[in-house]
Amino acid sequence: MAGIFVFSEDPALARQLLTPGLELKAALDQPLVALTPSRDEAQTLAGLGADRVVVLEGPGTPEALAPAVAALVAQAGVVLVGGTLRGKHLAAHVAAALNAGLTTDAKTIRAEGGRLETTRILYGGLAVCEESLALPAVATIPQRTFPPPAPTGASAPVEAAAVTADPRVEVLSTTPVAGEGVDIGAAPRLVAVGRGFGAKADLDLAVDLAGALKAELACTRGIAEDEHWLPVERYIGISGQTVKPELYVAAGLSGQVQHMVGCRESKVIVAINKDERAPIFEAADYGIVGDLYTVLPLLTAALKA
Amino acid sequence: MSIKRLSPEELLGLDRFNVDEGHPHILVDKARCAVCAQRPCLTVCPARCYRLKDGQVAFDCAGCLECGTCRVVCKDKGVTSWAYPRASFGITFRCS
Amino acid sequence: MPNILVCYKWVLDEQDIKVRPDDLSLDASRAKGKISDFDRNAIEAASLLVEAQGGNVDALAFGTQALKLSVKDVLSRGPNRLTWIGDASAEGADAFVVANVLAAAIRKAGPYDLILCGEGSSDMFFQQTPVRLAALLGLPCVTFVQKMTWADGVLTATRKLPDCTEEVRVAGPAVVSVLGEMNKPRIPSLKQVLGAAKKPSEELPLSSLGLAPGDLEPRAVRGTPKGFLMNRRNIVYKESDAAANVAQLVASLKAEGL
Amino acid sequence: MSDDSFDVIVAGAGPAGSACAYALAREGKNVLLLERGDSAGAKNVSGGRLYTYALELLEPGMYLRAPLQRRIVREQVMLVEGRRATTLDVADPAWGEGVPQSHSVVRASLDAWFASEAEAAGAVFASGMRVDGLIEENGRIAGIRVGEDEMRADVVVAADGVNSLLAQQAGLFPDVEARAVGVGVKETIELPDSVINARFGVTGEEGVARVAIGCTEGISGGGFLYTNKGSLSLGIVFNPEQAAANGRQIQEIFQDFKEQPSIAALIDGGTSVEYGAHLVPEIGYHGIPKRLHREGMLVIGDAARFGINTGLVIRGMDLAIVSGLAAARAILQEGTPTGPAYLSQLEELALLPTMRAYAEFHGIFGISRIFREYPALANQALGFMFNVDGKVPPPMLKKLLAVVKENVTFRQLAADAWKGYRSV
Repeated sequence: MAGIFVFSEDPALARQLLTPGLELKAALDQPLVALTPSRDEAQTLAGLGADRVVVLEGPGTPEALAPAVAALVAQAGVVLVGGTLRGKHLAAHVAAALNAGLTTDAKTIRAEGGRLETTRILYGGLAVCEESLALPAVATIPQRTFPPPAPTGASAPVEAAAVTADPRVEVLSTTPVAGEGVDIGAAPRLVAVGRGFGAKADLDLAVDLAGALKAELACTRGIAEDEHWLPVERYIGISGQTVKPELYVAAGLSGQVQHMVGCRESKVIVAINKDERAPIFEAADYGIVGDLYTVLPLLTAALKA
Repeated sequence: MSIKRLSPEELLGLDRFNVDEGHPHILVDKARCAVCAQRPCLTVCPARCYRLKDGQVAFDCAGCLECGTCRVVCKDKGVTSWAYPRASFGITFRCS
Repeated sequence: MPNILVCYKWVLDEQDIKVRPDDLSLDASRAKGKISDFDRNAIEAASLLVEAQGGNVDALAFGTQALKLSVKDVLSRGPNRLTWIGDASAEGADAFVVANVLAAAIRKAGPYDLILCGEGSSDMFFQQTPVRLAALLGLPCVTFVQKMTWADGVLTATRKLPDCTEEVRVAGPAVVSVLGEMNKPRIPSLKQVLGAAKKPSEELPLSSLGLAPGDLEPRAVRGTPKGFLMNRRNIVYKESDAAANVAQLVASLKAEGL
Repeated sequence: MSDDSFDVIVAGAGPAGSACAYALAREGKNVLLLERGDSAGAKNVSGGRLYTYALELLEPGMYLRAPLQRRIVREQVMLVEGRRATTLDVADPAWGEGVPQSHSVVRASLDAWFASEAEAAGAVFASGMRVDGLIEENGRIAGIRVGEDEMRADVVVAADGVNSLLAQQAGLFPDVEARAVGVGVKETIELPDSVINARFGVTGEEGVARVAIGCTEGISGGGFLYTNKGSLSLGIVFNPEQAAANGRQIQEIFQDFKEQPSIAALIDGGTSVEYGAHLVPEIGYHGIPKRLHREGMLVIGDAARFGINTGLVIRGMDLAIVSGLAAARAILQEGTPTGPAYLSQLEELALLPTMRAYAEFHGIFGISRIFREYPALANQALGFMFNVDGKVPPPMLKKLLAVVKENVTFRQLAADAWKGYRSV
């Protein structure tokens, strides 16, 4: 059966996918089907405009989910997948199975002339380009690219489909990511830290500032993945989180495009860096050239005053 | 549109650097700089890697153009060690 | 001892690409090529593995004729042999095409116990090729790997998922995509560079792979890239008096209603 | 060839090193050419003119393959006094005919090409390799160290540039002296070729070289401007000691130069794309170290301080190439001690004789008034002669004498004339 299929294991993202899904449904006149691994989430999706919801019952590993989804969407017009790591693996497998094109991290998406027209970033965020895909087509969509749709008041039918594990890939152990479950994406204000901080203990300066601003702490890839000073859920960038807060204070980070791509849609960006040449100043609304060890305490004090 | 006067920061901003963080290729002994009367480095370093900060000579090897001027003018030998950056680090000129 | 293939892409260094301010077109005239960043992690992972426990690493790449420039670089990073397919059509290729080409070349040159790729290329960042490759070859695929070991024909890898990491075990042959955090790629030493000159590399014509025209037709057709427009106020306070700077910033933020 | 030895190791793939490696490799020598930049030229800055004869000497017709910019057919000398400038423009189409006398060059492309020529001739080229030290054995230089790796050779050729850390390490000569070098700063400014041609009065691939005096706040040194394909190279060279004593940052003086009206008009609308700096050997023959070789080692190019600056003609890259060729020829002379053979090749190839011919020229730059008072004098005197204000002009000779007196005393003038005369 033809259809617009959406999938994400991330509940918030799954809801957001229904917004472009509904637009495509209208444009292509195909039913909108939501696939979800969560029975609880299925009810929500059923009330947000999906014509049908299928609960994927079984293991949640990418290699198990991917063939199950591929089988369900065999006749699809468009498949939209939430752009998490699991989603990206799954989407690539589905695209391979459908012999279809796949846009990675689509920022816009629309159907036109029987094709799927998308835009995405290139060169680590330096550039954007359009991609035009014949149908069937697949796209992954990053978090917070679209708002979730309003509830319709109706409730679509919910079915179930079985997922079976891929016997070739044996999961030996699972370690939850050490995090505090904080949703950086929802925070209206963020203080982001980078390599300008010489030691983990120095992050207290940023914590204090975040306190004064009622902001959450965020960081660059290096701080999370190389130094492990902050959990990865706080890391902003091309392979991390994408955020759009009202205020983004970047302290001691140079502003490489791979980081900025995750925060450049913030309403106001403030940069604090001792290197006047740092690209962050070009990406910022306001900046202070100065040593963060001097500037942050002063700023914190001034905000508290 | 006339051509702009550029600050040292803007000039260096045109260039491509790969800074070898944590491995400065030039070592400066601040104690010796403190007793240096002339401090020629402040004037002749084309990259302004040497700056006066709270009355002291502060050196930052990021932005170094690897010319060697500081090495030849440093009278009191505050530049205690001068080498080129390790391979693959430092400036890369593309159109000079 | 594993027989490993590592796939890489030769890309323009994005740091050399300038955006022309008037029409936002890209100026890559001064851009040099490089082995894509995460592919360097994949090459390093393969090389470390065989340096520790024996085995062989081959390298494979699909790109334009510019790939020729990568030969010495890739071979000095560890691989013993290189096969490359240089064809102008690589310019507009999408991941569908790239995977078809690589899979056909692997069928020819293989079999391999382990096929390593970077998580995505620094230019296009499709993040699809390893999974598509595995699908075409009928192999299991472990993506976004942070750590891995190999023993007795079995790969044990730690992979990253959004909410957890998983340790998984897969019997080879398998396809693996590695994350940048996996290792720090080497700066090749003089002897490694000199050794590279003696290693064999072979150019494989695209036509020799027996691919149908449809296999080489991109499913995702890319338009002309445009620079991302940064439109910010760029007000920078840089007086020597840090307190004055802070005061001005606070005033500005207040004026913004923040 | 064993895995860790070569006939010759050349440290530095600038014009000197690549010429040397090229000349050796084509004669079948096993040559290793090492470059610390990621590519040859990545670390190099020069004003940007190469005299073609040197490439012709290496191999007739070779220049036709080189990525040269424009063939220079106009030579200009600009005397600057504040906003005023007097420019002498010497145009001779013959300079561009046959084998053109000189071309403007961009080092990133020239040096990369040159190294690839050496490689094509059979040399092993490795970039991204900083030579960290020398291997010394039984009183001779036996090889080099790069990181952990050692590599041996019969001869090590130090072509590592003006700072030549290798020659110093070999004990050949001490640190370069501040008085012996100039520090050059340069911006590359992009402009369309059509604009360059119109502004400089050239067509096609013809180009202009300009030197400027009076733009250095009295510091010994001068400006330069070269036309390339699609860009200009604009810069100033300063005597570092005098610049330090002057007290104003040299980039500031350089930026003033960009705003000098006669320069600003030429670069207007251009886009600055790169900023570089480099030291240049400045004092010619007297700056050449006494020892340019020891057993197992030769020093060539900037490392040997080969450079000529007559004020009008600035030469370095050509001498570098010639010295590279001289070293190669010496190494190829089996049975003769290489060091002395190198020196006699430098004589035979006219490098040392030419440098001797200009040996005293540097004395001109000892005349400090050249950098401020005389350019001022020229501008004021000519300015007076072009001045029309409707009033009765003062007697010309009297006024001109007054202009002279305003800038220099007659005693200074006589002394400078004598000094200048003796220098040339």
